[in-house]
Amino acid sequence: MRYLPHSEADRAAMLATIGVGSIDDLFSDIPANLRVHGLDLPHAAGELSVERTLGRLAAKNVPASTVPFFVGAGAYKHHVPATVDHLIQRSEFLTSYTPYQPEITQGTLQYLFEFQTQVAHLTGMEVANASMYDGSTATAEAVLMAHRVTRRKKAVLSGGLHPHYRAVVETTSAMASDLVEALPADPDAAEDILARIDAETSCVVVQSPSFYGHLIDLAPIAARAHEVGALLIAVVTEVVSLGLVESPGAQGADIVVGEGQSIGNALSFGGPYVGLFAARAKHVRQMPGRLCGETVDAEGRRGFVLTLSTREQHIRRDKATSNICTNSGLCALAFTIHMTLLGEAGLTRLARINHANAVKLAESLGELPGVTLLNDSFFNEFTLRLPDDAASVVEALAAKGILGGVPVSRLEPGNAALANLLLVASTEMNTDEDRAAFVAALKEVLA
Amino acid sequence: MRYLPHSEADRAAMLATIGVGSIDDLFSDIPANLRVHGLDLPHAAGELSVERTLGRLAAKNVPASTVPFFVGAGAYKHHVPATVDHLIQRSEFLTSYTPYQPEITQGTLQYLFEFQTQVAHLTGMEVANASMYDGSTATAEAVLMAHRVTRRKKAVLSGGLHPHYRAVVETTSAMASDLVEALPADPDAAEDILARIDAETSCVVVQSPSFYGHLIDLAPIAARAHEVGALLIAVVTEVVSLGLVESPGAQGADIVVGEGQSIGNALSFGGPYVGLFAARAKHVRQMPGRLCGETVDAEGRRGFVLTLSTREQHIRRDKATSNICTNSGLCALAFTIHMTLLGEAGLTRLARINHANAVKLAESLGELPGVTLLNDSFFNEFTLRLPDDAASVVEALAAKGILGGVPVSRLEPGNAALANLLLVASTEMNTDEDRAAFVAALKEVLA
Amino acid sequence: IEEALLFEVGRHDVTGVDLDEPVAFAPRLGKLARTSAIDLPGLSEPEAMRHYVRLSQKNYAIDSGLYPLGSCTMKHNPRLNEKVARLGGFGDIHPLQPLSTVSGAVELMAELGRWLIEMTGMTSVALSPKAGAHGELCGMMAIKAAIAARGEARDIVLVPESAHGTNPATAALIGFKVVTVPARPDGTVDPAAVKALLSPQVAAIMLTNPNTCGLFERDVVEIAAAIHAAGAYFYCDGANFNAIVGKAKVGELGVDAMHINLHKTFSTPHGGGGPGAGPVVFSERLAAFAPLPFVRIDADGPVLVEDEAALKSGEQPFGRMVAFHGQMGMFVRAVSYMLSHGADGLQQASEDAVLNANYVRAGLRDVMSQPSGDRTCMHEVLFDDHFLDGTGVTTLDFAKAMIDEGYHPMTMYFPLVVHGAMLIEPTESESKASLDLFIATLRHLVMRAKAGDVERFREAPRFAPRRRLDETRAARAPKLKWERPQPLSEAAE
Amino acid sequence: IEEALLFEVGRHDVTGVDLDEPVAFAPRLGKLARTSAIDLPGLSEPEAMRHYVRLSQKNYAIDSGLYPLGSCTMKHNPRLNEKVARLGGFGDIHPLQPLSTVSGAVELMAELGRWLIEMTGMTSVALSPKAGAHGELCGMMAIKAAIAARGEARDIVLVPESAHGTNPATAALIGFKVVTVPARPDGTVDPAAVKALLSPQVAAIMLTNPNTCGLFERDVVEIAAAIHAAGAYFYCDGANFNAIVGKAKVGELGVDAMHINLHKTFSTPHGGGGPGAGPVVFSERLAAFAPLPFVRIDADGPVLVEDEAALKSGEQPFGRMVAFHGQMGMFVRAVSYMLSHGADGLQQASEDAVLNANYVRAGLRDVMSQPSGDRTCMHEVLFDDHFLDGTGVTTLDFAKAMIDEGYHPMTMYFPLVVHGAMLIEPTESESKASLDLFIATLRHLVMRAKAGDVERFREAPRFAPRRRLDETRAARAPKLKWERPQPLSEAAE
Repeated sequence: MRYLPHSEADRAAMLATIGVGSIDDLFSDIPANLRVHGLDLPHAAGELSVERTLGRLAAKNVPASTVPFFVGAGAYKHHVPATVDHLIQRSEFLTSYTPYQPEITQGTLQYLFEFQTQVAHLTGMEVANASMYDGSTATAEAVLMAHRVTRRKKAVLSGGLHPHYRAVVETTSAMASDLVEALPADPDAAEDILARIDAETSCVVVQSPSFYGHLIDLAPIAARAHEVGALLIAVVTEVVSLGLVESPGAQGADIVVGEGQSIGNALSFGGPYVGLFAARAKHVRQMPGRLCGETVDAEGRRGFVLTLSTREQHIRRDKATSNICTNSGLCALAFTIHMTLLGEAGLTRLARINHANAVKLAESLGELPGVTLLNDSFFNEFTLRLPDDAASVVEALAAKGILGGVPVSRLEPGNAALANLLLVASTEMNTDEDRAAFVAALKEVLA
Repeated sequence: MRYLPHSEADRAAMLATIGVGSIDDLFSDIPANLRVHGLDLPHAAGELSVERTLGRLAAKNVPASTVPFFVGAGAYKHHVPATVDHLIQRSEFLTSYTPYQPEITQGTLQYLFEFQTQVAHLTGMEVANASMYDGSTATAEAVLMAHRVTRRKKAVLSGGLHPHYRAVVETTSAMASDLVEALPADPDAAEDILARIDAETSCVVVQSPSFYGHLIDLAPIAARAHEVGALLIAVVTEVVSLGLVESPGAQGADIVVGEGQSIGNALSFGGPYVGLFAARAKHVRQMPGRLCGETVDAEGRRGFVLTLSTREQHIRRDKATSNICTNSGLCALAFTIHMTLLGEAGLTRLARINHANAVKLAESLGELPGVTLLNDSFFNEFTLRLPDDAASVVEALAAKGILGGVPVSRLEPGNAALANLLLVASTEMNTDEDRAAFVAALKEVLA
Repeated sequence: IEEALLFEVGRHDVTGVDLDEPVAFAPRLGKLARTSAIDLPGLSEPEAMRHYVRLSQKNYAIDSGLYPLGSCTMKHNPRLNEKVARLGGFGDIHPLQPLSTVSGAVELMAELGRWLIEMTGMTSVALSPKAGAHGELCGMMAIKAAIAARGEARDIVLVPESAHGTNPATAALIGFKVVTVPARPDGTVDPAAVKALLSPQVAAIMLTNPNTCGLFERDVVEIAAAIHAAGAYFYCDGANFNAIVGKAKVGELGVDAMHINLHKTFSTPHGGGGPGAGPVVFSERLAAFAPLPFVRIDADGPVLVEDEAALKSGEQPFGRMVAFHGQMGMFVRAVSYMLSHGADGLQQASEDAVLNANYVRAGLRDVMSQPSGDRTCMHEVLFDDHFLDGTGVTTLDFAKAMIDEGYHPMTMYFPLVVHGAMLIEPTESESKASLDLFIATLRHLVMRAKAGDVERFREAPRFAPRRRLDETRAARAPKLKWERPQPLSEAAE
Repeated sequence: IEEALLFEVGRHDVTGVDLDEPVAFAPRLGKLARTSAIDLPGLSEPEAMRHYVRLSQKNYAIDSGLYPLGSCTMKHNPRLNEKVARLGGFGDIHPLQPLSTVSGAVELMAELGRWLIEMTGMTSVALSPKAGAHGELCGMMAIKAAIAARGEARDIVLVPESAHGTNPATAALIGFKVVTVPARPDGTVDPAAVKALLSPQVAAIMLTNPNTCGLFERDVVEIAAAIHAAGAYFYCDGANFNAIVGKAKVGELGVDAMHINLHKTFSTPHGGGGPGAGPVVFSERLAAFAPLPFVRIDADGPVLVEDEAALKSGEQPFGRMVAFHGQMGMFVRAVSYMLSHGADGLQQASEDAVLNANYVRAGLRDVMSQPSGDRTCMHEVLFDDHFLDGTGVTTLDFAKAMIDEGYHPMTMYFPLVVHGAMLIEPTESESKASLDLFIATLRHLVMRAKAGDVERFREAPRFAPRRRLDETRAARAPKLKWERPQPLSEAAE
C-alpha cells in the first residue's frame, strides 16, 4: 500500500524490538470475540483506479462553470485567482496543525491575524475571531454569545434570515432550552421586527442582504434593540456585498456573523466554507472560537499566539464559551489571500460588477410577462414571483442547460404562498450571453 | 495590471529619485524614429477572461485520458501520481534558476544528483548528465560527442531509428558538414547494419525498442563497432521498457540517449520533455550538458555543485562540447520523483503491465482479417500491416472516438511501401474495455 | 527573515485582480450604499505570492517532518485526494442547484456512509457535522432527542477525567450537567465507578476509546451494558478511531453514537486548524433521530433528504446542524483515501499505527517514564515527567527542545489525569528509519537533561523563527487586529 | 536539517505506486528480457513527499525573495499559467494524434506566432526550438541555409566580446569561425569595428540588444546596414528582449533572426534550469528557411506543416530541430502571459523593468562603481568591483554576503569585458518597497566592506544550508552519481 512505508522485514524487526510475537499481541486489549477479521469492503486500489471511480461520479454532476449559472441563496459562484489555490496547497499551510506551538507556526498565526483584521474592517467591527465552521453555525454561536452577554434567553429572528440558518439556531436553542421567536418568511421585506423586540429579548438576528435579497436598514433595529438592552446580530451571507453596502458595524450591530465562502473558496456542494465572526471589543471574552493575538518573543520580536484560550474548551471544559476546536483555518487562509489580492480597490470593483450584472438581469427578467421583481433594493440577488411553481421552472431550465436560481420552496417547503418565488443571483461570472440565454429560456419555459 | 506592483505614485517617486522627467527619458538610446507607440494586439485581460479564452481552445482538442488511446511513436501516455505534479509546482523548485549558487540551491542539486544516478542505473551506464531537451536532441548531441571522441565524422543510423530523430541528426550533421549514412526504414527489423560499419564510422545509432517496436539485440552491433573503433549509441524512446528489457549498457553501448517523458511527464503535445544522456565514465569530459557532482563545503559537510563546467559554453565559449544552457530541470525532477515512487519494484511491475497489455492487444488485432503483426518481439508498441491506407484508418477510428495509433506515413510520408503500416502502443492506461472497443472499431473500419 | 503584515506593505490603490469597471448603470442599493472606506490594503500578485510563501516558510508541517502530536493524528495527506476534491463535478457544484444535476455528489455521500457504517458496525450516519466537536454535539443532540421522545428528562452526562475538553463543553452547551468519572491508575475507566454514578437522571456517558492515554478500554462492553441497563446512551468520542479500523467495530462494543474525524482517521488535511468533518454514526437505538439532511438509500438509489416534507415514517430528525449538506470537500478526500486503502489497507494502517507507537515505547521505555508502567499501548504512547525529576527541566522545556532538533513537540499536559503528560502519536506514515532517528534524538535529549544541560532546555527553541512567545502579555491586553501606528489624520499631514 | 540521498533511505522492495500484477501472459521479449537488477530504491508516498519537500526547502526562489540575476530575468511566474497549461486539452494531448483532434492546439501555436511577430516586426516564426541556445542554433542554421541557397560559402561569424557564451558555442557547433568584435569602453559595439571586420567571408553578426551590459546598442541600425551591405545577416540574441517589448521592434532595427526566451521575457518558470522555449523570428530575408514543423496560416485557418510533402512553393525549411512540435507547455504559459498583459501591459512591464533597474542604479551609484560612469541603463544595471579596491573583499565575497542578508546574488564576472562585473536585473516584478530594502541592504554591505569587516565576507554565507562548496574537489575526481559505500557482495555478508 503506497501510503505505508514498512516492508514486511521492517515490521518483523519492529515486533522483535517491542518484544511481542505478532501484531495481534498489540491488540490484546480488544476482547477476542470482538475482533474483526476483514470488512465487507473492496480491497486497496491504485491511484489510477481511484481517479477513474471518482471521476465517473464527478462526471454525473453539472459544474457551475460549465453553464449559465444563477444559483445563490447563501453560496455564490465567484472567480478565485489561481494564486489562492496554489498557495493554500503549500505543504506548510495544508499539512500543519492548529498552531499550538507558536514558535514554529508563525505562518499560520500571522495569516490568522491578518484574517481577523480584514474581517473586522469589512464588517466595521472592533474584533473578529479566527473563523467558524460556516455562516449558519456562526449565527447559532452568536445567539448563544448574546445570551451570555445579556443573561437573557430569547432570540428574535427576522423572516429575512436564511431558512437553514434559522433552522440551525432553532435546533441549538431548542436543545439548550433557549427561546426563539422566528418571524414568518418575509419575501417583501415588510415585517415589523421592531414590534417584536422587548425586555426579554436577548438579541435580534437580521440578515442583510436578506435571504430574499433586500438590503435592510439595520440602524433603527439596532437602536430599538439597544433601548431594551438587547444585541443586534447582523448576518451577511454574501460577503462581497460589503464592498458596496454600508457595514453592519456602521449601522450599530453588536455582533456580525457571515459566510465567507464567496472570497477565496469553492462552492464544493456546501462545504467546507468559512464562518466570519466579529463583535464589539467589550464582548471579546464572551466570543467563541480561536483568537490570534500579537505579542513578543523572548528576544522582544513581534510574534503571534493563540490567546484568550481560557474561554475555550480545552482549558475551560464545561464552562467554555463554545465547544469549537477545529475551525476553518485553510478556508480562512483562502479568504485572506483572495482579499489581499483584491484589496479595497478590487473588492469594491468586484462588488460593482456583481451589482451591475444583477441589476441588468433583474430588469430584463422583470419585464417578462407574468414575472414580478419583489425587490426595491438588492445587491447581487433578488426574488422573482413567477406565474408558475418555481421548482418546476427551475427543473425545466436545467433541462435546457441553465441553472436558473433557487426556488424558495427548496428551503421553505410546504408554504403555498412561497411556491412561485424564485431566488436569482448574478455575479461577475455571468456574461451578456449567459444573461440573454437565461432570459430567453425563462420566457420559453413560462410560455 | 495585476502582475505589476507599482502605483502611479510609486513610478513618479522613482523617476524623481533617478533624476529624469519621464519614463521615455530612460529609453532615449532607442532612436526616436524607431520607438513603437502601441502594438496591434489586444489590451490586458483579467484572469477569468484569459481562462475562458484558453479554455475554449483547449476544448477543441481530445485529451488522451478521455478516449481509448493507443498512440505512441516516441511519446507515451502513462499515469503520473498526483504527488509528482504537486511537488514540481512547489515555489522553491518551480521558480528557482539554474543552481549557480550552490549554497542556496542544494535542493535542485541533490535531485539532479539523484536523477543522474537513476539514469545511470537504468541505462546500465557509468555516468549520466543532468538532462537534455529531449530524446531527439540528445541523440544529435550524442553523435557530435562520438565525433569528438573518435575524431571521425560519419554516423550510421539504423532504419529503426525514429524518423524525427533521424531528421534532427541529419540536420545538425549537414550544418556541421559531418556525414550521415541513414539506412532505409526497417519495419521488419531485417536490416544488416553490421555491413555498414567501417573504419570511417564514428558511431552507429540504434534504437531499441525500435521505432517499429522491435527489440534489437545490441551486443553484436556493439562488438562490430568496437572492432573498428566506433561507438555504439543506443536510443530508448520508451524508458519504461528498461524495467523489463536488458539495459543497453549491459549490451555494450557506449552512449545511451533516451526520451524520459514516460516517467513523470505529461504528453503536452510534444514538449517539454526530458532527454536522458548516459555514457561510459572515460568519455565524461566529452559529454554535453550540465553535470552535478558531489563535494564538501567549508565545514566538511557533503554538498553538491555543478561541475566540469570547463566543458560548457559559458566558460569554453566556441570550444564548448555543446551550446546547451537551459535544459529540462523541472522535467528531470518530475522524472526523479516518479521513479522514486516507483522504485525497482514499481517500475518492473509497470513494465510488465505495459507488456502484458500490448501482447493481449497485438494478439487480438493480429487476428483481424487482412491484418498482419510485423513484430516477433516488442515491448508496449508494435507495427501492423493493414489492408488499407493507415492514415485513413486512423481518421476513421478517430471519428469513432478511438485514437488508434500512428500511421507510419505521418512520419515517413511519400513511401508507398509504408503507407499501410500502423504503429500501436498500449500502456497501463488501457482497460479491457478500451481494447475491446479498439478491436471492434478496427474490424468495422476495415470491413 | 522578517515578514511585515500585509497592512504594513499593502496599498489601498493596488490590486492583484484585474477587473473591468462595469458600464454605467442605475444602482439599486437604496440608501444603504457604503459611504465609508473599508481600509483593506491590496497587494499585486507577485507581492502576495511572496508574502504568503514566506509566511508558509515559518510553519512546521507533516510534509516536512514527524509531527507526533498525540490525539491529533498527523499523518500523510495524499495529494490524490486534493486532486479529486478539485474535480469540477465536486468542487464546482452548488449545494442548491437542482438535485437532478448532482446525482454523482449524492452517490458519493452514500458511498462515504456505506464505508463508515461497515467500519463501525452501526446503523445510520449523519454526514453534516463540520468537525469533531460538532459531531459530538450532533450525537449528544440525538441522545437528548431520544430521551425526550421517551418522555424522560435525564440531564446528567458522565465524562471521564481523561476526556478531551470538547466532551464536557459539548454536553454543557445543550444543558447537560457534567459529572466526572474518576480514572483508574492506568487511565482507563473502572466499570464499578461508572455503575456507582448511574441513576435515572443519567442521559449518557461520553467515552473515548481508545482513550486519551492510548489504551483500549478493556471493560467497554461491561460499561456499555451497565449504561444501557440504566436507560442511558453510550457516546463514543471517535478521535482515536484510527487505532481500531478493521480491528473492532464500535457497534459491537455497545456504542450508540460516535463521531469520526475525517481529518484524523481518514487524513483530510488539518490545514493549520481546519476545515475538518465530523460525521456521526448511530446505533439502531438512535438511528431515527439523525439530523437533516441525510442520505436515504431508496430502491432506485440514494436520495438526499433535505426537509421534513420528505421524511418517511419513523424518521424523526432532531433538527439541522448546518446550512446545506456538510463538508463535501472532505467527503471526497475521505472516500478517495478509503478506496485507496481498501479494507486490507485500512486494517494494515491501524496495525502499523499501533506498531509504530509501541516501537517508540520500546525505544524510550528505559529512559523515559510511563505513568502506569510499561504496557502495550494502542496508536499513541503516554509518558510522564518523572524521568525529568531533579533535572530542572520541565515538560514544556523538553518539548521546546525538540523543536531545536527539527521535530514538532508531542502533545503536552494532556490528558489532564497524568502529571506532566507527554503523548506521542507517530502514526502509520512514519518509516522505521524515521522512528529510529526520532528515538535516538529523544534519547539524546534525555541524556542532556540528566547531564544537567538545563540552559539548552530553558532557552529552547533557539533555531526556530521565534523564541518562546509571551502568552501572558498577549492575553493581558489583547491585540487582536492590526492598528495603524498613528491616526490617519496625523499620518496624512 | 540534513537530508539523505534517496539511495541511502530507499529500499528495493518498497514502492509508492500501487499497481496490480498482470495476469499470466506469454512475454514477447525474445532473448532480451532483463536479467540483471536495476538498483533503483523506492520510497513510499509519505517518504517521497517529505524527501522532496525538504530538498525544496534548501532552495532559493523568486517566490521567496528578490532574485537579481542579471540577464536571467527572474520575474513573477503567474500560477494562472500553470493552471491553463494543465488543462486536459493542452497537457494531455499527444503530438501525433490525428490533427483533426488537436485543432485548438494548432490555433494556440498560431496565436503565439501572431503575438511574437507583431511584437518584433518580423515576418515568420519557428516555434520548435527548445531553449534560447537552441533558438540561436535555429537562427544560425537558417542563416547558413540562406547562404548556401545563394551558392556562397561564408564561414565567419562576428561576435562581440560581451556576448553570452552560447553565441560563439552555437556558431562553432555548425562550423562557423568566430571572430570577436572588441567593445567600446562603455561595452557597446562600435560600428567602425564591425565594418573593419566585414568581408565576403562574413556570414553574420550575433549581437545582443539590449546588450549584456544593460545598454541599448545605439548604433544598431548603422551596424545592420553595414552587415546587410556586406551580404551578411544580423542575428540578434533576444535574451534581453524583455527590456524593449512594446518600445522597439527588432525588425525595424534591421535584425534578420532573433530567438525569444519564453522563460525570460514571457515568464515561463525557470524550474531550476529549464525547461525553456526559444522560438525564433525571422525577417523577410530568412523567412523561407524556417525549419519544420511550422504553422502556416491558410485561408481556412492555421495548418501545422510537418514535412516536406506539405510544403508550398517558396518554403525551403533547412530541416528539423526536434522531434514533434516544440514546447507546447511553454507556449500555453506564454500565451496566457501575453493575453493577461495585453499590448498595454507588455509595454508597461518593459517600462517598469527599466525603471526598476535605473532606480537600483540611482540608489547605489554613490557607493558602488559603474564601469562606464553613471548613465541610464535598460533593464539591468552593471557595476564593477572598483568600489571594493583595497577592502580585501572580492566580487565573489560580496555576492556570497548577500546570501546572508536573504538575497540571491546578482550575476557575477559577466559580461567578461568588465573586471569584477556585477550585473543586477531586478525585473518589473519588484515593488518600490522591495527595491528600497534591497538598496539599503547593499549599501549596508558596502559600508561593512569599506569598514574592513572582511571576515564577514570571506566567511559568507554563514546562514545558508551550506557554506561555500569546494568546486575544485568536485571537478578533480568527479563523483557524478551515488556509489554504494561498499560492494554489494560484502554488504550482504
